[in-house]
Amino acid sequence: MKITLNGELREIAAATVADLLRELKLAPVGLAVAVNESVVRRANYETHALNDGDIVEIIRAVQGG
Amino acid sequence: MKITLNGELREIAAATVADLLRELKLAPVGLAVAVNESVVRRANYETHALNDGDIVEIIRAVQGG
Amino acid sequence: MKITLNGELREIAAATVADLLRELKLAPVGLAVAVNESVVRRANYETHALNDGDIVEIIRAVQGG
Amino acid sequence: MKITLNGELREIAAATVADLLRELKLAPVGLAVAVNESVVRRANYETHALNDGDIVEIIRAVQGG
Amino acid sequence: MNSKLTIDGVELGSRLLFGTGKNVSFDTMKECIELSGTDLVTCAIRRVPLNESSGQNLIDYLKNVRVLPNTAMCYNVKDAILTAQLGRELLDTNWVKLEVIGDADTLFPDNELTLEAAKILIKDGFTILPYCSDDLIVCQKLEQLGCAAVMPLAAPIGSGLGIRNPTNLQIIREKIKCPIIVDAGVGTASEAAFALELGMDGVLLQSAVYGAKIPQKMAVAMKSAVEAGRLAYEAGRMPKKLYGSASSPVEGVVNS
Amino acid sequence: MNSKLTIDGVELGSRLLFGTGKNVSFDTMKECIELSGTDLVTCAIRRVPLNESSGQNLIDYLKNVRVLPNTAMCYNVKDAILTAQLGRELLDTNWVKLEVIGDADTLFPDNELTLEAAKILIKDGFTILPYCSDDLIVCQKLEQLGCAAVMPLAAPIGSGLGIRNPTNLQIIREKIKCPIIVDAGVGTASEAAFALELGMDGVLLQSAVYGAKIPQKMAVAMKSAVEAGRLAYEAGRMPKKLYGSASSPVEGVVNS
Amino acid sequence: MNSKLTIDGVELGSRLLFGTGKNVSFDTMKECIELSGTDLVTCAIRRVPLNESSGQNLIDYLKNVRVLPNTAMCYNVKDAILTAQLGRELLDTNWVKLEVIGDADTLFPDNELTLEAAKILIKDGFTILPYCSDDLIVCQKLEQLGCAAVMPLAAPIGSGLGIRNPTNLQIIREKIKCPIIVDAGVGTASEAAFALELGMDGVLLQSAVYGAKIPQKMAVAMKSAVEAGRLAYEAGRMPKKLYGSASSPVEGVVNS
Amino acid sequence: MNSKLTIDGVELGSRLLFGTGKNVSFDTMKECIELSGTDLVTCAIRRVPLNESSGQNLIDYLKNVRVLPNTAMCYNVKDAILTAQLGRELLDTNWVKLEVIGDADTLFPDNELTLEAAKILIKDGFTILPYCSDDLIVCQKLEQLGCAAVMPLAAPIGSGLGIRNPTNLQIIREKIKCPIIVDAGVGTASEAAFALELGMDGVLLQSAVYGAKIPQKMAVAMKSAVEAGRLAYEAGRMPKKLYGSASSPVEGVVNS
Repeated sequence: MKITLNGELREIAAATVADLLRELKLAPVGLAVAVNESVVRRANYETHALNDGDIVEIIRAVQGG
Repeated sequence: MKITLNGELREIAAATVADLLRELKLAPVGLAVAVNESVVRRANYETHALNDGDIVEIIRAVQGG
Repeated sequence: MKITLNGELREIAAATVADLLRELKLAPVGLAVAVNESVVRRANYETHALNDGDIVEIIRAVQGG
Repeated sequence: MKITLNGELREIAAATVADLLRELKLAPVGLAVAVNESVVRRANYETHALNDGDIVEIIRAVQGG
Repeated sequence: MNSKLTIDGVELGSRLLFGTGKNVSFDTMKECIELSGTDLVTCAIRRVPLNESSGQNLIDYLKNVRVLPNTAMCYNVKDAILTAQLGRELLDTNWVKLEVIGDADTLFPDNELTLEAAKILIKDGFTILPYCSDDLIVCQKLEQLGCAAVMPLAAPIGSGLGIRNPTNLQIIREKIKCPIIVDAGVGTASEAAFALELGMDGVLLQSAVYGAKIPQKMAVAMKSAVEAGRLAYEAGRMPKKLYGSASSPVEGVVNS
Repeated sequence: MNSKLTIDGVELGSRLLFGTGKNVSFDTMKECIELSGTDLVTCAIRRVPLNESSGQNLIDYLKNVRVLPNTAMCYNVKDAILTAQLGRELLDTNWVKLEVIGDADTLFPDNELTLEAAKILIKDGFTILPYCSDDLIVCQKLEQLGCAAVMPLAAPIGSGLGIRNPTNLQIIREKIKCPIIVDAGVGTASEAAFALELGMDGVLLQSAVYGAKIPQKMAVAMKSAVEAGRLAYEAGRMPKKLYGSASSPVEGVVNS
Repeated sequence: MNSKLTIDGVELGSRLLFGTGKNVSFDTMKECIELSGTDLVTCAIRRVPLNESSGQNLIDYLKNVRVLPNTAMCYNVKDAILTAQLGRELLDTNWVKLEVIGDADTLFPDNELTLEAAKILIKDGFTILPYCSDDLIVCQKLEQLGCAAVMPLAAPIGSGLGIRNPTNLQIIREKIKCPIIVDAGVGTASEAAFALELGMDGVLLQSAVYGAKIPQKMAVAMKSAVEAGRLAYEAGRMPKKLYGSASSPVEGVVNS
Repeated sequence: MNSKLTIDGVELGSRLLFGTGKNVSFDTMKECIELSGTDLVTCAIRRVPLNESSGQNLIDYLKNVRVLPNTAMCYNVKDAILTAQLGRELLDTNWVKLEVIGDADTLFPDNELTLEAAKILIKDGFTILPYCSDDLIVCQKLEQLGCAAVMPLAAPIGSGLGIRNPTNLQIIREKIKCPIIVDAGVGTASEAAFALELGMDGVLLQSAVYGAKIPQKMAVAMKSAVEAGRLAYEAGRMPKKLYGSASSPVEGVVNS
């Protein structure tokens, strides 16, 4: 399945947001996720299915002013 | 016929813009006219008919910055 | 004996600076004295004789910036 | 004869200010002269004798603000 | 001696734009206009008073200058548009000084509504000179819409406070191509000169002249000030230093 | 149109006093002098170089203006006095711009020594225009000694920093009768205008013009700026307000 | 000793809002945050880098302060909204510092888009602190939309130019009720104090501290400056006069 | 946290020097002194009134601070010297704030007479802190005479106009080694901070505090302001730019 992840096209195996984070070796803390411009709440990572062509953003807090 | 003339309700006898200016004793120079938020070109004063309820603005240039 | 005391002519009986302070009912603390443009040290109040025509200044600290 | 001319020691043959200017090939216009911190008026160039040890200044106008 | 200001293809004889006055007779106005050297004066558009004899007509006093109607005191897009259209018909010019005001006390512009009105009026064939904040983004949008110039305020209308924020004007100059006319706030000659030195293309004056004790003298002062400021801008000023260097030679001093 | 500046009974055609340049050819200097409209230019007094041919003479380029010799770079009273006397003999004028410098980096005046030199030179028949700090007490003493004018600095010589302390100049203006010429610090046209608006009677310029990229343009700019500033001063500027009042009528607006 | 700042019902322990740094280690940042006394720090929201190990997490260093996510570098409404929503999810706060940028060089806000985004986010339950121009009309509209504060810039982000237009801030203060936080432009302590003296309710700092040679010292300086400025505002400063009056008694002087 | 000010070998606990008030009760004065954190307060020397009971003594309210007598209102060297000597006897200190005034309206110093008095008093064993103009040459001469500090004015006494000429103070700082205390003119907290940021070693305040609506609050404000300004000076402020750079990362932005 192909998704746009943080602005780049990428082939993934994951079926859900939670899968994706595991595939990316990202602990599900200190980050937030949006799929197709909607935020996915942390409680829904396991159930939120990903589809081919999804646009996924995974963000964190960084220093700024 | 009742029109709103420069913001005030007024009973008039005039049938056209040109009539109205005559009724108001205003020479048709140094002023401009709008009826119902559309400018009436000077060439059309004689032919532009007024209707009951029309909103008429007659303006001139004044000092300003 | 006549002296100029703080800018005003004044008849006094005192023979010394210490006398003068007593005559003026001024305790010899919180003030300083000059006679003829020389400061009289506190220790010398009793011995410093006054002469006719002396110019005496008795000052204190006041609020200022 | 030795004089200090514009800050420098110099051996000269001239006996008067006028001689000196000639010796220096300076036309006596557009300049002014002082000897020993006194200005020598132009009219006196021929008569003003120079002496050994004199301090002579010859100046002109230059650009400035 | 300095380069000319051209707006919408029209070369103006002066970088001073001028109001037609407030609390001042037509005669004094006319005198000031002539003394100022301006080529472009603004006027307002107001309803003809119906119950009084109309007296003399402003326009009769403005024969030798280009007249720029404004939309002063309009608080919404609709009024501004109708006022602009009436001004065009009245004065036979498609130029308009667009003002959409956002606050009655300060007369600050509502830039959002100004943009909206500008868009409509440009489609309607107008040449727009919009009064706006000293805000780069607003000026950029106005330029992109096709305004003939931008007219940021230097300080509130009628305040005479001068150039409150030279930094903003400098940045706008750097990033905008169209003419920039400082509108409002200039109170005296040195401030008009300063505006031009910042690279502004012109200034629009009203209270500074008519509100001076002797308006005629200030009109002449402003004429000279605008020329001085522009020339200084074109001359390229000397650099600033904390302290400088001798302006007379340091060698050859007479000393003991 | 504005009132003239009179110093020591001599009416000058311009309120701009001008240096004769630094690092600039005599031809450019002459051109700038003419364009500036000045009536009074300063020059320095220096030793004739003995080992080189003297070339052209500055004085030949200054036929149509009054020349004011200065005592620039003198650090003590004796040198200043001899330099003044030499200048008088050379240029056949009893006017002198008196400078006694206190520090070689900043060229700030030593006001104490300036007062001492002024006293001696006035007894010797000179008309003194002294360079000094923007210090009321110094200006008052110079005026009381009989100086023909006082010449406080606006900013360090050659700095181009403009009027650093308008407050001091304002106060000096309030309490001094003799002409006040701002000497040093003006860097561009608006600052010259501002000096005049503060009630100063003139400005002396050098680096601002000769240090500009195009000195000739700046010379003209300064001519206009000085006229503008003086006229604005005489016109009496409008009062300042935090925000003003409408410059177009608030009644009769076309609205819905 | 001074009154507290309350935003959206939350009383803050300090009127200093603070960035989390730029080109500075988490340790230095943490030290500065503590020294500054701030109660509210901003952070940006950025994509997790996928090809590098993520290292330490900023949030772990921000345990004792309230964190305010921003939408920095968003140039349109859609990006700003998604960024705001992601920040809310990430940091479990409905507060957001809304920024919609209009120009990449100056980082000036696009106030028109900011208003549009604010309207949408407020409907979505956010508490908005919007970065905006020092433009009264924009601030009034943001307040009317229900923003919890307005955050006009004092000067361009990262410029350190200080309060460029005190007049505008003064007018905004006069006519706006909600908290006003000066965002961007403050470069040193006196400028932070000055902002508070103008009646601003707080300042947001970043470059002024992290860009100082010794950030820790500047953090303490800013803490004191903000307190000083607020206290001075509450104390009510003395009036200004051209010259004052003796500060020591004029009577009883020892004189000859 | 900031470095201490040392004058004549005495380390002071604060960089704020403080007057003892004008038109204010001894109780309010005492409260303000304590709140300000000052270590050194000034007082004037005046003739004891002979025809009234003397009431409370100022000195009794100044137990915990060092007292610095001044020669305020002296217009000549003789009066200043006798006043200084009386102050020394009265307060058992050889420190004196030397003032020789040149003008009764503005209270500007007569620097020439101040130099003369300083020379005499230093020979007589005094430690001199002279009030003077912001004039480099005067400050250099005072330093060379052996004054313990120099005290240039920032603006006229009692004017509250703030730092009128930062350029002069900057230059004095660059070229003078001894402590520089800004005496007179500071009107509010940000101005005190600014003085310290310019590298001044301290400020002397009077009207700014006692003339505020709530003097106690302003006393605290000034304490913080002086600390803030000094720390900012020591921290080394960020450089200024016309516009800056993003304070949040430009990479990794969520965008469409």
